Amino acid sequence: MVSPILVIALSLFFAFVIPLLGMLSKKLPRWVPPISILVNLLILLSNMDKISGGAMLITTAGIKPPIAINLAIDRFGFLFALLIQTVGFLLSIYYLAQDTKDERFYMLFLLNILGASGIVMTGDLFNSFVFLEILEISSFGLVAVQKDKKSLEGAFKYMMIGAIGSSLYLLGIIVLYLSTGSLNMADIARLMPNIPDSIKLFAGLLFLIGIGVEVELFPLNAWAPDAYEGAQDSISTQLSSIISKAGIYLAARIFFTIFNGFYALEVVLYLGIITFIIAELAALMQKNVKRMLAYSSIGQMGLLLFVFALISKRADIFIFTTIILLALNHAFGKGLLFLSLGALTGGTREYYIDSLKGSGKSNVLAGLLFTMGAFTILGMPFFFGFWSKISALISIMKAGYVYLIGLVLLVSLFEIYYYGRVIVNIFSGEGKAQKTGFIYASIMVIFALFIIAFGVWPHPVFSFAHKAAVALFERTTYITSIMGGM
Amino acid sequence: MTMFYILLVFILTGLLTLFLGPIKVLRNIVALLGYLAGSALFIYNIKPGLIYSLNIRVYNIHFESGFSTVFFGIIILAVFLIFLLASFHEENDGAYYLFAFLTLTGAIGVLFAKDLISFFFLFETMSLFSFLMVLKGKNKNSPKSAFKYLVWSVFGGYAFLFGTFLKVYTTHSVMIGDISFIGGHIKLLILLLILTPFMVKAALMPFHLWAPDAYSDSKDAFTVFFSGGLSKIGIFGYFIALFKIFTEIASKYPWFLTVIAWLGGITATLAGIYAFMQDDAKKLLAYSSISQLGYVAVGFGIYTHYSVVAAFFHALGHAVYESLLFLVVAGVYYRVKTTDLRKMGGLIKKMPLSFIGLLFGIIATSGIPPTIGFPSKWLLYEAVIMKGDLLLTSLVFFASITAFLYSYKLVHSIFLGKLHKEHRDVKEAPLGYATGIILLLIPLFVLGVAPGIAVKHIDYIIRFYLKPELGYNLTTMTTPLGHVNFPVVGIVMVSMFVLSLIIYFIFGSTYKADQTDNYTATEAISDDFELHYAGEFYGFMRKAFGRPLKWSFEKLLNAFLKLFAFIGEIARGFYMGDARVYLFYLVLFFSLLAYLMGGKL
Amino acid sequence: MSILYFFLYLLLVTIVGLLYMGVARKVTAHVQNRYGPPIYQPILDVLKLFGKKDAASHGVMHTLGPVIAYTGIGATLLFLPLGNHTPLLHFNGDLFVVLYLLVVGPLGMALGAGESANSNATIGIARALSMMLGYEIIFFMATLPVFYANHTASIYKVILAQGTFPKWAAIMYPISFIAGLFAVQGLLGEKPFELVIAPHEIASGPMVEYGGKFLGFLQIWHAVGIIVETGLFVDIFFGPQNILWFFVGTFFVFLASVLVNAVMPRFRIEQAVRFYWGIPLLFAILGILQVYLWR
Amino acid sequence: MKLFKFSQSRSLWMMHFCTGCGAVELPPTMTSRFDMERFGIMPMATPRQSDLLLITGYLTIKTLKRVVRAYEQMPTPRYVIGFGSCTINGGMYWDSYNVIKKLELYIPVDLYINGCMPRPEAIIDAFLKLREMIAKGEANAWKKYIENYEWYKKNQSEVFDVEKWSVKK
Amino acid sequence: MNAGHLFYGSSVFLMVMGVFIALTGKHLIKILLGIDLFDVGLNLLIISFGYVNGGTAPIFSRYPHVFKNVVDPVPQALVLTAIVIGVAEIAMGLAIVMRIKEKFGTCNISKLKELKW
Repeated sequence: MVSPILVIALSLFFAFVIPLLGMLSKKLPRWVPPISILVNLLILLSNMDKISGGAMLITTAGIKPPIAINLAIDRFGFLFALLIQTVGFLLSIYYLAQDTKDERFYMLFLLNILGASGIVMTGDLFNSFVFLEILEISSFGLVAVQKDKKSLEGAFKYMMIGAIGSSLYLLGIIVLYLSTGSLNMADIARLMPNIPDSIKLFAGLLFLIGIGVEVELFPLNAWAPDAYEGAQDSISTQLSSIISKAGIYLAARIFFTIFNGFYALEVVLYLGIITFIIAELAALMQKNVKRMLAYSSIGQMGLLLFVFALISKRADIFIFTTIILLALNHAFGKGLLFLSLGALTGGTREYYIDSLKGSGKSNVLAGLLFTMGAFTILGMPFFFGFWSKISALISIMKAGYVYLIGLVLLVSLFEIYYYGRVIVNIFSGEGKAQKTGFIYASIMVIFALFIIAFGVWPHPVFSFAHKAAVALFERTTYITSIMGGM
Repeated sequence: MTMFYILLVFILTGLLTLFLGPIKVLRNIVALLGYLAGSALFIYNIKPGLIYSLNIRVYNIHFESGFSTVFFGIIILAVFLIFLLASFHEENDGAYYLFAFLTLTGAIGVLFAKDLISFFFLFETMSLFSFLMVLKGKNKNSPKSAFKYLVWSVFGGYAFLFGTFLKVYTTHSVMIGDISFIGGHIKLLILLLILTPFMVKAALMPFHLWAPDAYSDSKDAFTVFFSGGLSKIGIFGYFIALFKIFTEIASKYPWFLTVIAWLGGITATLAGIYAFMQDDAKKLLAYSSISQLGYVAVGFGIYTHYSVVAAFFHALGHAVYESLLFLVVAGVYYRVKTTDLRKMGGLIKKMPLSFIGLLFGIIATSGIPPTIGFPSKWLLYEAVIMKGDLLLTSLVFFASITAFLYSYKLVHSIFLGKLHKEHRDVKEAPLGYATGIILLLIPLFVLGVAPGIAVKHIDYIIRFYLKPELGYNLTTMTTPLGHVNFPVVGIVMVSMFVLSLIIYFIFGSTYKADQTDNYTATEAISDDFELHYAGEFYGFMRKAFGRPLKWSFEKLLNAFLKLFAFIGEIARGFYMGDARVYLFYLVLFFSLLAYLMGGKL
Repeated sequence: MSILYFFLYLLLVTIVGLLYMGVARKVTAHVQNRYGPPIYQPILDVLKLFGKKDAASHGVMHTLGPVIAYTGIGATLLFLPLGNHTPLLHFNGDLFVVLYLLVVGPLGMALGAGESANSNATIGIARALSMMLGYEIIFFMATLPVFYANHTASIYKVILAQGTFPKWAAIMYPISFIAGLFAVQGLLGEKPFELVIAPHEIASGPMVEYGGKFLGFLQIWHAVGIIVETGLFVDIFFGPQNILWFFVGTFFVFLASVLVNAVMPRFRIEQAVRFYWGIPLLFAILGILQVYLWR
Repeated sequence: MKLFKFSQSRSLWMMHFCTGCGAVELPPTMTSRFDMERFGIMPMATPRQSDLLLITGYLTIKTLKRVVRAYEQMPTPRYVIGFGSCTINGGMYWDSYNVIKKLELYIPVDLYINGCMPRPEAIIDAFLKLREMIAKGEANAWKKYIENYEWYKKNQSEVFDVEKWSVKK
Repeated sequence: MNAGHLFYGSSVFLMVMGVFIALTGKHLIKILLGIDLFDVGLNLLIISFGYVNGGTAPIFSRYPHVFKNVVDPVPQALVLTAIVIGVAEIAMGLAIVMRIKEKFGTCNISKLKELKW
């Protein structure tokens, strides 16, 4: 067994090493992220069987909680960590094949992965803020890394909203700290019943905004399309597959484990469905495919949050299983979409639907992969999305909002419309021939394989997700496993 | 378990052709063998009453086979064979067979499904891969048509899903089972929603908009299966929805059935009218297919033993002759590379077998005895009159007259008239098409003379749900209104034909005239003179119909879509592009929530 | 024996039909203040045509077209009760069998005419088929109430049910009867619905390429067609109780049609079709409403 | 056979090739005043259906082509009646460069009606005469055309392009 | 009104000012300053939460009586981190602004309209 804390420590170390290596050689730094993330993955996997029931507690400086910072990994967090590291690893391989970049890019990338992993592994509220900030700041950098007008503008907008949002998040932490005297998540969760309602409400509001920015909740998500569109394709993948997933984890942890579904969840319920509808409507007539994908991404997050918030209506493990399935589907599906879109454009950054005409014919692989990505997001059978979509609908039904299924399906029909339009466009007419590099292609194929393999045989993912959902659902087990028997 | 294996065989065949088949011959052989294996499994092992469940963690897949499974399964498999035969001559690649076999998997799987989620899964599989098949298409318009098809079929699928969830919510059972005991009108909503995808698949107006384009723009061989085979799933769905899911529809909501019947009648009529206005063979056939499927809806809407038998039989007939027609057109396209009716003509001398196929195809489409088209139409009329809806009868009759119009236009424009000069060296359609044509001609006549073979099976399917009233044996049918002995009709016709031939041969002699030897007000015409009247065929009917012909569901739908687009534009306006505005949203949101919570703070 | 019987039966009806045509010519001549040909003239015409030495054929379908046409009408005849008399009595003369067999003839001719590659022929066919959208539907709607009221689809049973004079469907359902009369005019292809032949416009339409024995076939086809078409109408609306009354009935229906023909100009095709969708359709629908109200 | 002969004589369907001034005489012949239908004579629309080709007046070269074509399209037995002086000798167009003078050179003629123009009575008289000839088996001009095909073609080729205008057999 | 209230009030005022500047400022640097102001206000607020009137530093000593009135150390520790993070954020922001100035040739935020709708 290797302590998972090394995941963070090693990443930080490697991130620090990168600029130094950059002084030695231009080529060396790009090898650092894959190695680092691979090591991380191995560390995580070696801990796989250690995690059962509640959370696995990794203390720092040997002090038991609630005092001192510590990591608390339960299956839910573990799953997200695994997801983040896997996607991160694939992306790092992808960057190997890219043109030589500033070595600081690799540092930012590694920090980004580190931030996301830290968020899902930490058991300390303030620590999560720190990781959130690492995540955000590195994201600003990553979005801007293209250094052209669009990416810079997107980065700045993201920064403006992100900075204010995370500050409010910090304020929420402080409010909780003042009323409980603790920063440990489990401890706060334990003490939650003692806190007066008004404080809870206020803290909940602050968290809602802080996390809402991250998970692209409706009025706070205005930065998202701009940042997605401005960023380069792989970064967009990262935004949707890693960063927003970390946000989802945080939302689940804070609103469910800590607040135990108090008030804020109901707001999330309404905002989630509104986000879903507005984003899909906005995507409906969008001519810029990348921006369209961004809206779609927001919409999926909205649906995810909506399903998540249903827990306040009916306590059911299945709802959590569903959000995990949705998150996985979105991570891989949207990642595949952004990457294959990049392949279709051939790096020209011309995302308009007309300029993509016929690109699927000249680059068949990318066209097919784009189609697969779209299908999984649309929830077509034989793709993983089918199961997540059905699960989402079952969750909605279980919570008693059976007529909302109709609404969700109607809005999904918009998805069919705009994705179908793009698919049809890329397969009609004659396009310029572009080649996709072997590594690039194989990364996308791996994404697609995940989607198809688990679409055909979803059994393993189901059981894995179910276990993770149980870990999230049984918050008392989580608390006791960290705080010791009470 | 066999049911599962059958599906597996089809999927594996598809994958094999994808990976193993860089050589066309190999691919074709693998496809044929896989198909034969699967269908042999089906025919020998699938008996009514098999049950199989498979647990994939949260969902259980339930399979069950009934009489309807066997009936529709055999139709679909048979049409698929025709499709395969035609495919040998199509431009195909690995993905072609993969998509085709997965479509088949979905179609056969739907017949097995016992619970609604598996049903949806397999139904969507079918829709999805047939969409990809259309997307591969044959011309520039294919992607657009495919898109239309996708949107419509997904629309249907989602409606089905919504209905499924409503059903599960109200009855706590995901199985295909009765909902008529549910209180309130929600059961009607469920029925309507569950029926929607089938109305889409069976192209019932106003859900038909995808069909003409998708049929005409998909690969010719695939259209055979698309129209002949896949639309049967729609019919199967009617059966599921009206008999298995809402068993008491006739007593609870008789008007709903009337609406279906009338929609069917309107579909049959309007599609017939559109059909004879088309100038493209495949479009024409597409509308003809829609029109014929309208009769089936009428049969289900009448909801008596007679009418439902008629509907099933008509579905069977539709599979036979519509496949035949599409197959012939595919063969013709293979040779002359066009489906534009205005650019063909006089091919009868070059492609006699195709002509015979098309001729009997249209005879059956028009419902003339002694072909397969007649028993169902006869029975349907009797059923509608017995129901007492004379106006509907008239409407259906009108539709069947339109069948004569478009049938004639088709056969005339392709095979009759003057041969085009560039088609002088055209040969008969190749072996695959020819075999298919001959194979299809057999049931076309056999079932037309002895409909009892099929009616017996149909009766098994529905006698459980409706009081068996129709009297039949192998060759006759009896209703309270009348009685028909089909072979007698056939024999009378054949003997009359022989008699006429005798008269013909007794008198005089004939000589063979060249096509330029024509009455052209005694003008001399050369070989390349365009004598063929094919453009604006029935053009005068445009005047006869006048303005109403310009009305279309499509325009209505487009107006509706514009509304959504408008809303979409408004929604998009939220993302202004100015960062300060975004910040303002945040602040506003914060203030708003704070204000709302103000009381509680 | 029965084959011989069928043959004679067919021959008889053919000859009667030809005589009807002769009468029509005679009557038309008198209306036009002419003397006119002898009544047996069409028989001579047919004999002459069959006696022609050679006729141009454009191919197999062109040859078979008239043959099929006669096949169709002959088969129809065998299913149609002439009064209470029918050669295939056990069949009871089902309406739909008759209606569908009735189409075989025109279809056969259409196929034959189509192969000739003559635009006039095809235009004629197109018109004929389009006209069916007009008169067939009206005819069908007009007869429906009768069948519906008697709860049968058998023409024979309808005849039996009508019995003697006051129970004639023509009197019981006068509105439908009028609609039916409109339809018969189109069914017979007489003016003002003579657009299929239209000799001065499209050179006798489908028949343009037919000469010699083909034309002979078409003549006897038309002759039997007259009996079958008017006979169907008479059977349904007058219920003739024996074969004599049947012929009397058909004769007068045909005579009425011929008289109208003699004084009428010709519609354009779209006018003809629209005409049927106007007043006759209204009558037909009113007839259907009537039967609903009566029951 | 006799019956056929009789019916052929009693039923003459004519194709009146109305190129010349003689066409004016046909309407009174057909209509109530003279009513040729009482003899079983009817106008027909196409050569395929007709037994009798009625050349009503002068024939220019341009129309002769068409006449020949029409004649060849008629089924046998077929008859030709030359109507008016022009068909016999060119009539008043005797010196026209563009009018054929002698119809017999190009197609076989059964009967001529002379006069300019012949009255309806004359026409009906000609028909009755033809009827008699047919009944007796004398109207066999059509056989001449088949027998002397080459000769007729040679004559025709002197005035127009035979290749183009004759019917391909 | 005690000192705590004053602290709270002024730091909240700082935060509001920061947001106000960020909302109304046209210049990118100005906006960044607004955000920074917001951060500073927040940090002050956090510190004042932990402030105890007349308290002493939270240092372990051998005089336990002093321990009764110590200032909460945790907020100060947090603020320390927060300041660092804020600095990083502003640094990143300034870097982006530099690039924007290079590319757009302006620092006016209302000119940043490449991405919209």
